[in-house]
Amino acid sequence: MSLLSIRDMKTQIGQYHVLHGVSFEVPEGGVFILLGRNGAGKTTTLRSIMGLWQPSPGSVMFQGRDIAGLATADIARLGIAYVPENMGIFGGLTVEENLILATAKGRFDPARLRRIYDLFPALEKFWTKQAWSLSGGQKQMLSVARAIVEPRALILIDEPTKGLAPSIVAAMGEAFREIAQTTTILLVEQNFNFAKSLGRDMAVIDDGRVVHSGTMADFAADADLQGALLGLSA
Amino acid sequence: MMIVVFIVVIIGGLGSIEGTLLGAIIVGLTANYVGYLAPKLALASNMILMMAILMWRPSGLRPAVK
Amino acid sequence: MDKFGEILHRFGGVNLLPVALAAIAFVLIGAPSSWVTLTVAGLAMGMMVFLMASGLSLVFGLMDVLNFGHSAFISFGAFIAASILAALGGWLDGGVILASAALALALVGAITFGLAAGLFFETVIIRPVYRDHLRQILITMGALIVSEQVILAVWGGTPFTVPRPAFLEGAWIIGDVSIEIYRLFAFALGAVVFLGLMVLLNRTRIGLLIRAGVENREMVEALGFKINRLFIGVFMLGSALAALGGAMWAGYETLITPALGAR
Amino acid sequence: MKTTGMKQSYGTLTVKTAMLVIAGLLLFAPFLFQDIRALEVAARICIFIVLVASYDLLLGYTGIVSFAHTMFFGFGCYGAAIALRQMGPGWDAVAIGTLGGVLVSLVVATVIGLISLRVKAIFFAMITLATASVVLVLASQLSQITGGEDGITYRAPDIFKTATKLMVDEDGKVLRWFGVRLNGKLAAYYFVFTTSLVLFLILLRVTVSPLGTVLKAIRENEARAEAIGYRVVAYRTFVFCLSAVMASLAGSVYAIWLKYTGPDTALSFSIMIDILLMVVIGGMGTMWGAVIGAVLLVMAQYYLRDLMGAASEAVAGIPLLPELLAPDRWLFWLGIIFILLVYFFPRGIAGTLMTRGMRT
Repeated sequence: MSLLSIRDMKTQIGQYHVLHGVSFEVPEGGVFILLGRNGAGKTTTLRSIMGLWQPSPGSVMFQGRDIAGLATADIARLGIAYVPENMGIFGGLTVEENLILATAKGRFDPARLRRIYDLFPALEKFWTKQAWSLSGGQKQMLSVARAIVEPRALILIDEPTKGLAPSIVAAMGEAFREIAQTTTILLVEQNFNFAKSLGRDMAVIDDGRVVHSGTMADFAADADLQGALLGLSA
Repeated sequence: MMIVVFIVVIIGGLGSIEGTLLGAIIVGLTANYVGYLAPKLALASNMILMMAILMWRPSGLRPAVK
Repeated sequence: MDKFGEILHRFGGVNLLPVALAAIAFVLIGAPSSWVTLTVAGLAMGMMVFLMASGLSLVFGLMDVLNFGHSAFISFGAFIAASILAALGGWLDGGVILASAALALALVGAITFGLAAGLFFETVIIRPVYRDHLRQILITMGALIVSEQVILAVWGGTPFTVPRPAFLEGAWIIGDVSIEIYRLFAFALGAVVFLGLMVLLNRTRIGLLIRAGVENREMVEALGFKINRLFIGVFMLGSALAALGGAMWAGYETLITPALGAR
Repeated sequence: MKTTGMKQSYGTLTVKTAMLVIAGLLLFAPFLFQDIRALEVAARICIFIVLVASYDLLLGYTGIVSFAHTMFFGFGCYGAAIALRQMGPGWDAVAIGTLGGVLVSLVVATVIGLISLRVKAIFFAMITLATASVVLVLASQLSQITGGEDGITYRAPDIFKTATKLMVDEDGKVLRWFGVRLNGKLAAYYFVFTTSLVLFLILLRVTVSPLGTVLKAIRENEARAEAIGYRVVAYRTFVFCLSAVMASLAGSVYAIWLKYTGPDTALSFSIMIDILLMVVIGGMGTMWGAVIGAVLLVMAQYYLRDLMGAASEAVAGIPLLPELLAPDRWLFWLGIIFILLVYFFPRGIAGTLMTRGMRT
């Protein structure tokens, strides 16, 4: 059974129809990649799952339960974490405060904290610094760390590698691989090479519709398809 | 009081409690000092204060991080 | 210049403005006793204005809602506290304990009203127009018009004399400096509220949520917190503070008119 | 007002018919309603139509909330008043006073606009509110110039004197047309009517010009308009200045008509609230709404009070209700109507009517 199953999700922002019926299935475990051109509707898809935009008809089944129409907070409480494109960290709060806010009870689970320290040593180093003073990569780490500070079933991550140095992108990839062993990740990515190395299953979204879905292995092998769907020349 | 409250909030920087306190104290002191030194100017003083501070810091003295 | 700025920053930066102001005034005024009196008066007034303004600022910061009806809470607070004090007039001369009780009742009355009115305002007036600044300004302005008319209808247009507890009357005379006791009381109350707010914001989980919400509402929601409940709470707190500020202001002015809020 | 080619909804037709009726009534007001009070109401309506229309240019067309509109109106009033007081009743005084008012308005509007129109709408509203209240205080404090709380009385140019005879019959008495004396009062009314009409037409012209389109684009989506290449701040400042000048001109005309200027007639915050109510009740973003709002509210101001007085006496036994129905509490009810309109009919009377019948 899939962990998340989206059927015919349509989202309207103001007077613009952004999603015209998105359907795909995210199986349990591993990294699921959502690809697509700029403005195709990837971010809107994630925001709609999260309830930040309200999708009208269609259904979003999460662990066999329709979550379309629920409040964002309730969706989060069901075990979905969100790492938005702009990272959404609270600049005026310290690293510690950012993380403790993400815990359910206001206390850290020592084992999870240990794991975060291991994955992102920089966060331990800047533990009491205000988050606005971190570098872009560190902010991204904080944002991801916030998503794993509590056990979750699914993490939605929106373009985590945008504007990051290659070495940090590599580290981020390692972290995602580690996280994906216990938690499903739905990753929106523009960086195809990065996505290719991580994903098991994938879908391509274009102009508010899913135009292709399948396994990453098949897609990576089919250069013509990539060219047609993503506009990649190679 | 509405005008005074608005001026305080504007010069303090919207959204921050420390800013509001700072703005309130500045306005309170100015009102009393000017009221003593140049009573005619007392009411305009708040306005002048606000204009001056906005020229210097357009979003107030201590706005909340946004 | 940079170095100067750095030094200034180390000693508190803009926080030094009131000190600078006081220093300039000291030179201009010349007479130390008048200066002390004026400074105390200024600080007391500042603290009362702080009470009235803090709610407005907090609500704006968290909710991006500017409540033009905020001054209605101030006016109501003033009139409710004044009415309670007037009704308990006999207590005010009956010793410190009874007078304190009357004062406490008046302030609690104002605060209670502020909480209730805040709840009503948030859910009925503001909730339907979140994120629509134009309509927000219009609606809250309309609410202000209606509130002022209600005050006029209930308390009439004539000035209302506010009785004060005996122990807050008069002034301390130290040398040739005289300090009104009510001003000290107002300053102390304001300082306590400020410290309370600082503790709430910086030391509690609710405060953490508020500070996070000021920055990014959506992300607070995405972390699993219902920001609407937080909004209501903060709005009620802000209204209550405004009403408390109004109540203190009524005691300070001792003669209040319904035009108090609008000026 | 062209009807050729375009199919008009019956709602729009209703509004436009109402416009014609109002224009007709105002044009023939001195002949239709032959008492002083009615003429007073008609002149006030004319002035407020301009004032409200110029405010609508800000609020409805551009989405700027300013609380300083009465301030500009007041500059115009006081400009004309002070000039007429100092220089005696003459057209030179009127010209200088009006020009002075316009200049002050222009300067103040530019300063406020440039300082604060780049910040959030809310900030701007607060700053205009603060500025306006300070000007109000200044006006009552500088009593040598402004007459303080008492205001200034002065004489208007001779042609507007009630004693002036525009036309005389054989006996040397003032001529009557349809029972109306052709005296200076009539001339004054038509002066108000004509200037108001001209100012209103200018405003109308602005809203249908390319500028009006740009303003709407900015209101709908500021970031987008900026991206397309419109200099949003410049446009806003320009509109703010334009509406300030219009308000100032309306003020000068009003000052000439009233022959009295004081804080209550020119600057008080209640005028600001009246304007706001008129724009929203009439309908934001349409010039017709300004007309409807001004007519309804000025009429209400003069005639609703009598009605409420009667209602208040009728419910004398019930607690609180008589207080709320007292003639002085009419703002209470208007405030409630205002809130309900903003919730349920944000387009106001004109806007709501005009969208009616669109879908048929």
